[in-house]
Amino acid sequence: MENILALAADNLGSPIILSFALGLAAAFARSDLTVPEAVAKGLSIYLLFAIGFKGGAAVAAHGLDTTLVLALLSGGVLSFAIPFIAFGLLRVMTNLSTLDAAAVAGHYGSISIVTFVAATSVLNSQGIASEGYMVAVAAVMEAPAILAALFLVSRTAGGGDRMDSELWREILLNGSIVLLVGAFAIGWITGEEGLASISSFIVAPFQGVLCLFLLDMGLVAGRGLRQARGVMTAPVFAFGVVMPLVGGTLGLAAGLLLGLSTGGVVLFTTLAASASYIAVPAAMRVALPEANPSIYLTLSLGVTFPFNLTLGIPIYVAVASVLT
Amino acid sequence: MENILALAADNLGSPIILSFALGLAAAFARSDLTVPEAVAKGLSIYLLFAIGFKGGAAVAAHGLDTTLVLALLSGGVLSFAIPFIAFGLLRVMTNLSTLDAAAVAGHYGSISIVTFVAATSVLNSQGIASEGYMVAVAAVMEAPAILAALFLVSRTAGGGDRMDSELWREILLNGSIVLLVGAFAIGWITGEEGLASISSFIVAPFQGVLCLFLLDMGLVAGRGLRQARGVMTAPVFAFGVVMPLVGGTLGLAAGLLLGLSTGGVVLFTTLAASASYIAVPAAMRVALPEANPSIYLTLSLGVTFPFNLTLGIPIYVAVASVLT
Amino acid sequence: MENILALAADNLGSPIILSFALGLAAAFARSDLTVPEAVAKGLSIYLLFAIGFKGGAAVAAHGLDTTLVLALLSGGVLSFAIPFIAFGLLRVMTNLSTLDAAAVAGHYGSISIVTFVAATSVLNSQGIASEGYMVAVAAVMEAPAILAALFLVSRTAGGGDRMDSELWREILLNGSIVLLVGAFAIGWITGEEGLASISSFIVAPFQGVLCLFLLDMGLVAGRGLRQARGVMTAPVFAFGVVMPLVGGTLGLAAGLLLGLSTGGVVLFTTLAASASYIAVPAAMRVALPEANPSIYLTLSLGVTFPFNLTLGIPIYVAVASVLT
Amino acid sequence: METHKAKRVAIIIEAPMERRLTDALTGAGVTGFSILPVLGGSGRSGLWSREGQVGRAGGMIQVVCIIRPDRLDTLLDAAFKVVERHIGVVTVSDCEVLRAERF
Amino acid sequence: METHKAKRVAIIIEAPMERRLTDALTGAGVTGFSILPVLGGSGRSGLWSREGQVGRAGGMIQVVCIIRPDRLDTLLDAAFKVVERHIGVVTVSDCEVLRAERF
Amino acid sequence: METHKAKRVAIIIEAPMERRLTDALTGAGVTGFSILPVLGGSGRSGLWSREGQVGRAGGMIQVVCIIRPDRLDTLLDAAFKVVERHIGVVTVSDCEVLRAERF
Ligand SMILES: Nc1ncnc2c1ncn2[C@@H]1O[C@H](COP(=O)(O)O)[C@@H](O)[C@H]1O
Ligand SMILES: Nc1ncnc2c1ncn2[C@@H]1O[C@H](COP(=O)(O)O)[C@@H](O)[C@H]1O
Ligand SMILES: Nc1ncnc2c1ncn2[C@@H]1O[C@H](COP(=O)(O)O)[C@@H](O)[C@H]1O
Ligand code: NA
Ligand code: NA
Ligand code: NA
Repeated sequence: MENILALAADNLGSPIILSFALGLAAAFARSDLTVPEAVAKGLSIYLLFAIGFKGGAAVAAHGLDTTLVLALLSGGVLSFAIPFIAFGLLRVMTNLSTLDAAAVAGHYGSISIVTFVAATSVLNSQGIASEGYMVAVAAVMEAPAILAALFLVSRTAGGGDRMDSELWREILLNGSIVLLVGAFAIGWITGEEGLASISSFIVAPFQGVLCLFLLDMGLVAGRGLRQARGVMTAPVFAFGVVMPLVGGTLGLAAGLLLGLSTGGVVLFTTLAASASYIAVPAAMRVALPEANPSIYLTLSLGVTFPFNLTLGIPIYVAVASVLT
Repeated sequence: MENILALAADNLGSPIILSFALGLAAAFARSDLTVPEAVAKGLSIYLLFAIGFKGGAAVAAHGLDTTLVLALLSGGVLSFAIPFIAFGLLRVMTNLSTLDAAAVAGHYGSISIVTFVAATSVLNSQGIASEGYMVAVAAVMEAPAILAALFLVSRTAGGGDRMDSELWREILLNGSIVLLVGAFAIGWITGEEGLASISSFIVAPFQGVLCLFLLDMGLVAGRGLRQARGVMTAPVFAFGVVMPLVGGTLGLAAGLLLGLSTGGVVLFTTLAASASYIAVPAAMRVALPEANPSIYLTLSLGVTFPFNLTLGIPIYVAVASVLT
Repeated sequence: MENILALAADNLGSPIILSFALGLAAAFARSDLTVPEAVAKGLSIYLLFAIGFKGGAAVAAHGLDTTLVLALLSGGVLSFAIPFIAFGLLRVMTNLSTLDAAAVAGHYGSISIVTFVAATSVLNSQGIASEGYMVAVAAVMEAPAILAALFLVSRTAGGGDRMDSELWREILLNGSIVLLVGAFAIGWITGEEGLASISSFIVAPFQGVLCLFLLDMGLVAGRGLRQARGVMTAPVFAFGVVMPLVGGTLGLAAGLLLGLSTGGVVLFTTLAASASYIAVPAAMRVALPEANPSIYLTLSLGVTFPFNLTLGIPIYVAVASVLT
Repeated sequence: METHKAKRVAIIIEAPMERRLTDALTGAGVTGFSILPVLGGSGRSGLWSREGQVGRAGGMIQVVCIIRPDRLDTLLDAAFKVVERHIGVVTVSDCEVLRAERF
Repeated sequence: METHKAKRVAIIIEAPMERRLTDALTGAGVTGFSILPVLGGSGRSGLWSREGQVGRAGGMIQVVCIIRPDRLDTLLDAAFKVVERHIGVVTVSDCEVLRAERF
Repeated sequence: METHKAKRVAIIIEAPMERRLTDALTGAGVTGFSILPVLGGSGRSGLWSREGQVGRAGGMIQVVCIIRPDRLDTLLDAAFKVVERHIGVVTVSDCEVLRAERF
């Protein structure tokens, strides 16, 4: 417990979290501070490229774990299974419509890559190692949740033609997945030599870039929260804090069963606990346009993301440290 | 005197100033070289974040001066007082209308953060230390001048309803101030440890980023000068060179009275000598739309900014070195 | 021959080339991965500034070669001469109209600065030195080819009024040339001291930035190739591979005659072998709007650029190493 | 200067639907369209702004299509199928064009 | 396809006035609007271009508002109060909309 | 609110031609225009998108010009000279303006 508090305090006082808090505060105060869309997208391209590349280079350096395939499989299964649990919880805890509940549920099966990045940066600062291929697990977990959400809708709300092959292609080949997996492959192929040649670009300034990116995330999350005051009832809000703990527990269990390293377990927990706010919302606007975007965007970006960033990750680190 | 010349020569031959000159030259030659707006804004977010953070970290490292509060107060007073002097000078030197004169005057009470950044970078290269909290003084000096300008107008040109609470909020919470002060706070809280974790982002590449930013400033200033040939009469032009020396003298006096370090006096002088071209123009477009933006933008960005950058700062450094 | 293969293999496995391949693959798979236009332009401003500055600093460090003027002259002559050869080849090999052939020919006389940058980065990794002023040669080679193309048209397709003084100004003062030459001058003036002050911005992260830029180039080239399937007949395609070898041979000869260093010969060869896809297309849209942009853009960006990047440069390095 | 009557159809729609809409337009025989950015807006589903977005999901774009008047109905039918369940605005106005042979 | 008469009001105004204008529109009962970027332009106050700006002060944006014809006057009155002392252009044109229930 | 009849001319043209067009318009006595970005589009010369460009050559922009009806012909003649050999679209529509003294 002390451990958790110390870690949480440490985490809360890091430039990364404080930058996020600054963004939140600026948005609540209705400052006109904004990060241009193109710059935000540039930063996220940088982060995806760097995190993918470093994961691949780590795999090249430490060799392939025999559990890699099992980890990928478990990731896919978790991503598909979690929405069903989330959907059940939402129907019990809140009075969201079936459609809205299914859309929200889909977000929680999928993952937030920035939460993943923040977790790796906490691991780094604590000197805890992790499996490089967790990046690939993250990529695998992006999409199955969307399928689960559409399945939930077709079962309960009728209409099974919401998914076409075009949408499949869009989901599986969305920019983030392609960049993450591609950079992972490049890192793997070029290995330590490749990493050395570009490390003053993707390693040294990484933490600083993450600060600016989280400043922007804070701005976006804060504006979302301010505008969504109407739809965010207390039970819905509560779901955004409870669900990451539920999902995280499943991820923790999976990580332990797979025999991952402490860092690997933390990352698996974090992935399962995090909720998507890029890939899934876009898919939902195409396939479930009737679902209210304010609800799912605010929940995943305005509630669960900050929760994981501030309290969740330290908890996951502390628990995993005890259990591995 | 020799000292000044040597410093000025050194300064004029630095990559930063030459980048600015390149931008100016490209604009005069009507090259289509442009820095996209989003990139320019991204660079300025970087500069504000870095300068604020480093200021805060310096305060954390060297402790709080007892003069901090007095410096903040003097900054506020100077920012409010300078427009009255500028207004008087303008009425004597030029034949600008009351409205235009008041609008211009407001710009000179406020500050240019890039001029401030350029001064810190000259101080660094000369190994002259300064108080970290001067960043906070800069933030305090942004807004009072706007109030002074509106007061000048309401007194002389009638109509006191130009300022509403909404505009106040916009001015005090404008993005630059929030980011600068917020980064300052983050730097202060996280201290040297925080700085170490992101210094390869905000310290190492700083000078280089400043070059690109000044390249863009040169382009913008040059285009402004080219388009404003009509309105820029000789006396108006002269004001743009005389006023920074007048304002700078006041800043110098204040810095000396406060007993700041040599670097601190230089920065105070620079702040008082510089003129705003971001916060104040935006406020003026809302509150004094009848004032001609070509005049105040060209004066502050096209005349005073280059003057301070090339000759002003070396003068301020030389004078402060002699007097402290 | 072994040498070439080893170099080619090395080159093909570098993060830079793999990033380009990732972009190509993403575009072929119709992923929605894109680099925002503003970010791409920001990256190219960075690359031009860095490469120009480093070239100038190298000249300051190693002194001026007596062959500088001859190299500049030869560059200009080659740039003007190559389009005539390209035009002849096109008339023989393909059935493009006179207009399209002239437009394409113009691109091959001019140069691709990113190919040049990629070649310098291969030279660096092989520890091969080159003349810093080759950057200036690159700048000189941008424009004469456009004149040659318009001459070819006016001779064969009538209408000599396609070129006005305004277009001349636009071509000679286009952003890339101004930035490249300007940064070269700044690097020259500020020398090693200037380079030291910003090297953690323009040297250390250079390779990494180049990766992201080539990722974007891959995306653009891939999308172009996909859309241009119709116009790209086999002979046209073949021209895109044969022409760089022809042009490169001329560049090689010139470099050898001038007595350049091995690296200098490689760069001269690369410049002559590369085709423009920024300056010349823009000029062609103004002066030869009837020529089909899909043909020349796809050829230079979709065929010749990847060819040089992957196979061309290693070949040029190997041949130049043998012959110098 | 001789001008010809035409219709200008402007459709504001969510960015993820862009390709579906333009495919439908092309399918309905439309020979050209332009896509314009939208920075932000407000409607029944609340305020939004492009700078407050992490992903593409929340943004909107505008598709503008100049067509011969007799093609209007085919176009609107095709567009409506895509827009139907989605938020967005479809407007039609009269205009004149130069170089009518292009449409 | 059934369409309904509507008015399209387009207001080009300086960026710092954006919120004041949209607040005024909302106050006048407008149910929706879209904000479009403007890259540059020229008028009585000279040429300007978005890429030649350090701050937001110099840029302009375009607010487009589709409304029912009977609401036009209320809207114009509200808009005029904001635009009055400022530079900028207000145009109104006729158009037709699908899904009139949305306006 | 009193409005006045005007014409709205919108010209979509390649970005490298922007200055030539606006110079021609200014030469024809036009007192103001605005330049709007175009993100992408499709026409006889195929699909294009701003994000898939390395240089400026491939992109297009839209020049919008509000003028008094009696100036239309002069403007169209001037614009046509620039647009003639180039790809692009020219449309004219009726509109009403506030503050007619500005045009
Ligand atoms: N009356 C309108 N005029 C202009 N744009 C509108 C209007 N109504 C809606 N929009 C645009 O369409 C988007 C979605 O509208 P809605 O479906 O009403 O939420 C808004 O965010 C606006 O960008
Ligand atoms: N006649 C016009 N047509 C289109 N846009 C205009 C027109 N006049 C002015 N504008 C736009 O409004 C801005 C301010 O105009 P002005 O108030 O005349 O300086 C210009 O920079 C243009 O972007
Ligand atoms: N019918 C149309 N409606 C709207 N925009 C068009 C139309 N036709 C062409 N365009 C625009 O003009 C560009 C060039 O058209 P084109 O000359 O037909 O290739 C296209 O890429 C579109 O952006
Ligand atoms: Na999850
Ligand atoms: Na000042
Ligand atoms: Na060439």
